Amino acid sequence: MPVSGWIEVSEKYCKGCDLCTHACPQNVMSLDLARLTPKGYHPVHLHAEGCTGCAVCAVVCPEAALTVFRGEKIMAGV
Amino acid sequence: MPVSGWIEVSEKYCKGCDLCTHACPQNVMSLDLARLTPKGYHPVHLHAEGCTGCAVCAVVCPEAALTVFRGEKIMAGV
Amino acid sequence: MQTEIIVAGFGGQGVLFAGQVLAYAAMDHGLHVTWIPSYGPEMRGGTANCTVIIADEEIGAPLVKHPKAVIALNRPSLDKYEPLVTAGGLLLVNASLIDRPVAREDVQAVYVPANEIAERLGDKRLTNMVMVGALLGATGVLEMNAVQESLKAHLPAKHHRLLPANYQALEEGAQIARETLAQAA
Amino acid sequence: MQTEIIVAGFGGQGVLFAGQVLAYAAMDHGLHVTWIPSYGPEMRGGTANCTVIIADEEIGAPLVKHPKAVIALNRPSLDKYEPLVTAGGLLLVNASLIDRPVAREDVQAVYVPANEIAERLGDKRLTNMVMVGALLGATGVLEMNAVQESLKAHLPAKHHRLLPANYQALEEGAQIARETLAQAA
Amino acid sequence: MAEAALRAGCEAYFGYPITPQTELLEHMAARMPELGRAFVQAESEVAAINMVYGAACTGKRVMTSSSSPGVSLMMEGLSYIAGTEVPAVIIDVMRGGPGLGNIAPAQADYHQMVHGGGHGDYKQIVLAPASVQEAIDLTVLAFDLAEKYRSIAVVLADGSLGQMMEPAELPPMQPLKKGAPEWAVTGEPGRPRRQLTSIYLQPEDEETTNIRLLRRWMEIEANEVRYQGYYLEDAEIVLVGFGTSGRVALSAVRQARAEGIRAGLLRPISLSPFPTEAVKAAAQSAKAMLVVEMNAGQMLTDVKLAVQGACPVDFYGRMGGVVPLPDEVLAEIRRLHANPPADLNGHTRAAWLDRLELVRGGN
Amino acid sequence: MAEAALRAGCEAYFGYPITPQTELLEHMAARMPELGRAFVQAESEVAAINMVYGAACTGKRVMTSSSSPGVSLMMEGLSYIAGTEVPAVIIDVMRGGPGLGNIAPAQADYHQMVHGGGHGDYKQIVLAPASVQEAIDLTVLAFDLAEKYRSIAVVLADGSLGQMMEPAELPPMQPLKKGAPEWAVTGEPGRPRRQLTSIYLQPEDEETTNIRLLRRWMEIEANEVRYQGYYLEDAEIVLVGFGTSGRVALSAVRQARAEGIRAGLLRPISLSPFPTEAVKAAAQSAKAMLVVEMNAGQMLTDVKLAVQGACPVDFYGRMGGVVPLPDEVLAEIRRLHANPPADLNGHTRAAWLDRLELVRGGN
Amino acid sequence: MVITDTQNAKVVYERPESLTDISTHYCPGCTHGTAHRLVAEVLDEMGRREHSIGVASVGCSVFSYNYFDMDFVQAAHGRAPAMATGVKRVFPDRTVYTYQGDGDLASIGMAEIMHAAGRGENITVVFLNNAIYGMTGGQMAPTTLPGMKTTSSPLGRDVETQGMPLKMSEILATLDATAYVVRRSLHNPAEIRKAKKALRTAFEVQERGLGFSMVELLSSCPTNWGINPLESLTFIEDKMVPAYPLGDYKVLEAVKAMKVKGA
Amino acid sequence: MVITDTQNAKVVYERPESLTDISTHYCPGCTHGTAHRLVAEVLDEMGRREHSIGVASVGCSVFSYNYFDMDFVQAAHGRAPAMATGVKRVFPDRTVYTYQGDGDLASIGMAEIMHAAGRGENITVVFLNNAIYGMTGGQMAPTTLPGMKTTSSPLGRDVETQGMPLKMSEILATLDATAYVVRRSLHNPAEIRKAKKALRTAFEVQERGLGFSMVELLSSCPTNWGINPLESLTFIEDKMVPAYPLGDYKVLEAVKAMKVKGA
Ligand SMILES: Cc1ncc(C[n+]2csc(CCOP(=O)(O)OP(=O)(O)O)c2C)c(N)n1
Ligand SMILES: Cc1ncc(C[n+]2csc(CCOP(=O)(O)OP(=O)(O)O)c2C)c(N)n1
Ligand code: SF4
Ligand code: SF4
Ligand code: SF4
Ligand code: SF4
Ligand code: SF4
Ligand code: SF4
Ligand SMILES: [Mg+2]
Ligand SMILES: [Mg+2]
Repeated sequence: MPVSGWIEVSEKYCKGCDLCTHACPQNVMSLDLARLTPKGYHPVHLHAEGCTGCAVCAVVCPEAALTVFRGEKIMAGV
Repeated sequence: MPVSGWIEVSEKYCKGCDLCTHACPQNVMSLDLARLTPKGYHPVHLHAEGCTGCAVCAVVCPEAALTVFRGEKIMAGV
Repeated sequence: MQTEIIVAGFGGQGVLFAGQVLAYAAMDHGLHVTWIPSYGPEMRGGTANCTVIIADEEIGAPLVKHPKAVIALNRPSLDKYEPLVTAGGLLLVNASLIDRPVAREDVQAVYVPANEIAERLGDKRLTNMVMVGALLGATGVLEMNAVQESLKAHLPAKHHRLLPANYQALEEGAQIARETLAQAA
Repeated sequence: MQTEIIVAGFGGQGVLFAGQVLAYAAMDHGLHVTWIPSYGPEMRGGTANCTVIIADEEIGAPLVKHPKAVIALNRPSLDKYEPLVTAGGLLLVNASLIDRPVAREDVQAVYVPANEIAERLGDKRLTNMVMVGALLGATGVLEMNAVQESLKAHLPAKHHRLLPANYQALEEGAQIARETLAQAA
Repeated sequence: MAEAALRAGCEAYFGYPITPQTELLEHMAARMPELGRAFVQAESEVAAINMVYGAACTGKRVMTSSSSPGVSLMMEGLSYIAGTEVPAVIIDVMRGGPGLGNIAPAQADYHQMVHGGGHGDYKQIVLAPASVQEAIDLTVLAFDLAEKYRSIAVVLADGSLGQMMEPAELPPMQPLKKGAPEWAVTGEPGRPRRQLTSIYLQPEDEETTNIRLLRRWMEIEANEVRYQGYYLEDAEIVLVGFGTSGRVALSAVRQARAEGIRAGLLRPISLSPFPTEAVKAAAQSAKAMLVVEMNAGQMLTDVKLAVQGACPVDFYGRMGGVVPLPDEVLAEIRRLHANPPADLNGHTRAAWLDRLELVRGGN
Repeated sequence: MAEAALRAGCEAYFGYPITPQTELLEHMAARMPELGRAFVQAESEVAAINMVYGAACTGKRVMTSSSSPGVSLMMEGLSYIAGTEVPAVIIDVMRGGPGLGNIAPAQADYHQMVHGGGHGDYKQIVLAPASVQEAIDLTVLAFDLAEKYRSIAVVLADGSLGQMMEPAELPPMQPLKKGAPEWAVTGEPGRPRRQLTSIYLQPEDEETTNIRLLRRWMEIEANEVRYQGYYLEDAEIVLVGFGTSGRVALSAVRQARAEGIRAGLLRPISLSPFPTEAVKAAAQSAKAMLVVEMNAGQMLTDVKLAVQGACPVDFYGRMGGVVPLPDEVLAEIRRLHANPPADLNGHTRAAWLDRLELVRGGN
Repeated sequence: MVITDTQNAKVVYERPESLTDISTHYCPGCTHGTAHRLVAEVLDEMGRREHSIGVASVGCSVFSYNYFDMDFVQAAHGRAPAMATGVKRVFPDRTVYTYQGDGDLASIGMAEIMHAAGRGENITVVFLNNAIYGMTGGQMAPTTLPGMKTTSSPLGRDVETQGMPLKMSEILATLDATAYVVRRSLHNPAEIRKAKKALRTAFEVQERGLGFSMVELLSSCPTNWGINPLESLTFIEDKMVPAYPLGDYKVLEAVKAMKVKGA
Repeated sequence: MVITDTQNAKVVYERPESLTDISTHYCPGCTHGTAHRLVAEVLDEMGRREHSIGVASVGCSVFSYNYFDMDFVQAAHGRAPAMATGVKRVFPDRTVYTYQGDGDLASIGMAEIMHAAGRGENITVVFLNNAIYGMTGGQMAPTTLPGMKTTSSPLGRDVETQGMPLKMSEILATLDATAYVVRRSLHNPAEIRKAKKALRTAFEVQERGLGFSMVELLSSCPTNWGINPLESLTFIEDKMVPAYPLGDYKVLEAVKAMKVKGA
């Protein structure tokens, strides 16, 4: 099974600077224009599948707003 | 006739530091232990013939206390 | 007659410039005016506010405890200034970022979704002008014309292409204020 | 009883140390004492002086206008302090560098060719001790013994080989003073 | 203020950025080179004041500007400039302190500038504007006075003024002066050498210099006292406040008058020389005085020295960058009016602090 | 003083050479490493005071020493230390100024140290010794007070004391204290982090800090006033002088007493807090007061503030490094005795300068 | 819907312990934050969080003491190295470091950094070079590039009257008492990783008592450069790196011999 | 008796015009005097005496303004380069120079010299390095040699706690805006002649507007070194020159291209 990952974005820290979105090798991140953080920024989110958990986004994030996880992809109904 | 020279020592400036006496290539300078300047130093003087007017003494004198002359040696009765 | 206006919000929301636009307009039209900024506990990304006093006589203190009107661009600003507005005064609320209604009953509240309007007009940075527009719509302290003229006069030339959008922002803000007051009346 | 002594000369003549020797001797022998230096217009090669006050009670001001005794190591010092010594006071003159006599008649003058004596004893730097010796010879403010002991106690160990020459300088200075006073008497 | 300085013929500006006076430096950065005059962003305030010192020695009109922590770094330089008797203009926009504090408006550097923050006995002219117009006018005046008396002239503004916008008129552009004063070190050929120094190794010579400085200062005291009175003729409660607190006091005085309280305001414009005589005169007929400051009572000492017990002197101040509101001052006026104290010596501060904590609690 | 500091448990010394206090630094250079304590010859006084600031934040006993121009360079640092509320000891040996001036003894930095030469409202403890013994004792006391009140404590000596030799006894060597105060930044594991700063960006917070500082200062005022009175019981002419000028005044007072003049002396030891009550009390029974200083009348302001017109206050000072002689002061006492003035407010200085020029002329 | 199996998931990256849970005041995209993160990560990895004393300077990073979860003091503008000297001399076994901007370190603080380095003070200096005075609103710094427009060089830095940029790493490398002086950048993931490694080395140098260490980090200031965060990274790469070449300017033999764990 | 024929005699050397007739306060044999003489000779030869403004510093040379027969100002300790900047910026066509000791320039005045050099300020700095604080009685300077005893390093400079000597010429040479930075010595006639030539070059650099120039001169302090004047020269040669190599540290191409008259 392909290695896969995901991220958690802290809206407390994220300032929507867009640096991670451009750094992500998989191009799966973008600003969530539908949301505003309490400080008035659009936070990032994963807008597509394909996150590998490579943590490049976390390496460039100035706010330490990201937690990166890696795990195996499984299907489940919710 | 051999080139020759002499020096004038200003007692106002000379502090008897002895630097010129050691620098003089002809070894013709020394402190005049018989004299005290108003500041209480023994000034230099020429104690022997042989000054060539090379001005090395003036080059090392920190006090600009020396004037160096060069001229022809002639004899004269006084 | 003296009108005191406080504009308050995050740094970066154009708080100070909003106040300046009002001050310039008053100055250019022969009124006495003072504009004075103050910053919150943080310089970057922190809160900022400014007090504009417009009067027809010499102005003493440039700061007041109880302003006639407050433009609250974010929640902390509303929390801070709601209790301070004079009775009968005006609270202009940026509804895009402030998720609570005004509690006081003795003041006039106007809710403006300023961020949304600004983004719709193409530039988030117009938020402040929407709110200024609302102030003009809600009070007669200055003419819309006067503000537009001084905006033109004091905006650096390189930003002049943004003037139409600014005018539009002012108008939309004013429109909302007028509507609110009409309903209230 | 309080005795004020001023030692004055060029920097480099050991003015301050001369005063210190007196001060230490007084201190070591249970007297009240103050020693205070002051410098002339130049730090290097300029004039320097110090005031030593020795007393049997607590001392107030550490400086006085009219000292009881003055050691003048050079001409400017004599010029400066001659008018100030108290009537009946003492002027110790370094005759090697000072080419004029004392003009006042109401003070006791002692002329000491201190530079010559010092050079004869092998070290120009003993000039100050010759003059201190003269002071001791001329007054009873401190015992010769006391001074020699404290010289030994306070001279850094590496200079101890110079002690005999110092003692000799003190003695020769004292001798001259005693002779002068004897003649005057 | 920057533009006013330019128009007063300032030929060199040396400064280091610090809030709240960066706009001033930035204005100079743009305008001085345009006019072919000298602008140097110094590496520090220490360097800036010493550049000013150097340029001032040439007899040109020169200045620097800074704010509290930066001004503290200039103390050695100011003492040297004073000791060398060369003219220089300093604009000091005070902020909240001590330490790094904050960038809010304050008046807590009164002692530093008025009584001397540098070493040695020296005095400097200190002018305190209360409006943008006055800031402009006093900047021009500062250049004139500095030059006239070979003195340091400080424009001491609180941060409010450094940042306030108000309508004001600028003076016309003055032509640059030609020639140099007879003491100036200019490297001009054909005359005996000139030296400028603050060294007088012989104490007597230094004392002579000190006496010369003092005598000159007495002349300044005689000629250059400036203040503005408001409603003083019949005032029973006399407020004394400078700069922004003077302005706030004015609002409060007007409100008090509206309530029928005979309040008045004396606003010192020259803090140094201090309007001692005027304060004394006002104290004669007053039931009480109230000093209003944005500090813990610094000008208060000068007021008390002037009043010498002639009437009770009370104090109200806000600190740390808080600007007092007219309402607070009005409350103080009402209190003094209702209950004029008999004697306040020595108890002013403790009582004030207690009242202040009430005010703050109620915020 | 250096040895006294060592014995008081000073664990770090940071300083920069300057006459007349180089001996102090040199003593530290030899002794601190011997004792395994920190000695750093800093690159400047600016660096020295900031090293002190850093070390003070750890709660250790630390100090620096300097003289007038060097102390001026410390003003920013002092304001930071005050604003951060950490204890530090400064020895300031004053010399003639302003500017580079000379290295003769002076007292012209009274305002700078007592009223605040740095920016912002802060106060510091200032102790003025008049003898070598007192210099030693006050140095030890300075460490205790600094620590007790988290305050700056300054030993303010005039150059005479910095250079004078007098018999004196040193205190015993204190053991170094163990552990650190609960506010100290020590990088100690296992507890919540600690920060020390002088920033309070919110003016209200800065005001809270200012109030805390002021309240603490009032406590210091209540507990730490120190002075010495001589012959005050029946004194008609009361002299006030500190440090060396106090000592000179004492000689003059004794001479005056010998002449039958009822003179007395009040010698402030703590200049800050100032012995206001004692001065006030002495003024009640005095016909006149005479303030004697080695400056142009700086402590004079504090005396006048205390006296508040209760008796005439006259002044005699020498400046620029000149130490007044007992004879000069005696002449002043005789004058005041023969002709006690009715009121002196405001005219003190001009008359003093005239008299001074006579004295100088007669030199 | 795709759900990731949290049972088998592992945390690849999380916010370092050495950072507090306070959100910074930095402008969006400002790499001051990145530098903070790296320092925090390194101190976490070295287990020095609770043995450290940081010295904050005056500049945008003035509040860094709020963001690092460890003991901190806050210095006067430019004086952090002096303050750090004071701290280190009485607590030699603590990890003492300064965090300074270019105005702070290279302008007003020039004497203090030169002399701390000259004394070989056993401290670590984290030096953020963003070629501008960020906090005060974008004035020229000693590190501003030639021709670069700032609020105090409105026509661009004129090298005739305003001089040439000061290259602090090059300068400090000439001092005999420095142990480790390098320049890194924060403009892309690879450089960020190298920066972290350099910080690790610098702190290890201090740990081993080898003397003065400094890591200069090229950093962005989108706000005062007047471009967006992403363009700012490009600016660093295209403009700053050529003017301030990345590399090792001084590495003592003893440092080279050290085995340091990479990022 | 031998009498020299004064008719045909010519003056080979005389006291330069640029020196006043005031006798210096320097200790006997101190080479501060030598440096003064050289500066005076160069300004005489260039005809700049009456177009110069000197800036005296604080140190033994504090009274240099008394000895140079030209306009002078006197700076605060370490601040001469800032003061010179102030002077030069308003009088760009004057010859402006500072005369500074090593404590003044390399310790307290570090920031000012670095930044004057960094700005490429068109001034000349005469820098007397005698490895000690002369005026205040022989304390350690940043230039004091390792192990050298001074009154503030009584056991000898300990490089562990007191750092390594700062080599100012080497440091300033790294700055992009300096035009001419060299080190010479005053310990024998040949070196003195080279020193003079360097001073001439430095002043010519200023004359031509090429930017910052500095001549560092190794100088003696018999008094505080505790040896006699002659031994002091030997100390310079044997101890100082190896630690502070003589030579040209920065010579712009434009400077090399200049034709400068030798001493
Ligand atoms: C003595 C003093 N002078 C000036 C200032 C104002 N000031 C604060 S930060 C700063 C410059 C900061 O620039 P830098 O160090 O580059 O940090 P950045 O904000 O760019 O990160 C200045 C000049 C001050 N606080 N104190
Ligand atoms: C602010 C300040 N700090 C200290 C001093 C004391 N001081 C005078 S000269 C000097 C050192 C001089 O050494 P250097 O520059 O090497 O000159 P030198 O005497 O050796 O020629 C010092 C520390 C001062 N005058 N001002
Ligand atoms: S972990 Fe890698 S792939 Fe996933 S969002 Fe971050 S950068 Fe993209
Ligand atoms: S880099 Fe960080 S702060 Fe910026 S958008 Fe991404 S998560 Fe948010
Ligand atoms: S001129 Fe030459 S030979 Fe004559 S005394 Fe001088 S050094 Fe000797
Ligand atoms: S070098 Fe000059 S000062 Fe020294 S002894 Fe010779 S002439 Fe005299
Ligand atoms: S101003 Fe610049 S350096 Fe400061 S936080 Fe904003 S982007 Fe960063
Ligand atoms: S102390 Fe040293 S440097 Fe100063 S004049 Fe004497 S020998 Fe020269
Ligand atoms: Mg920066
Ligand atoms: Mg030296």
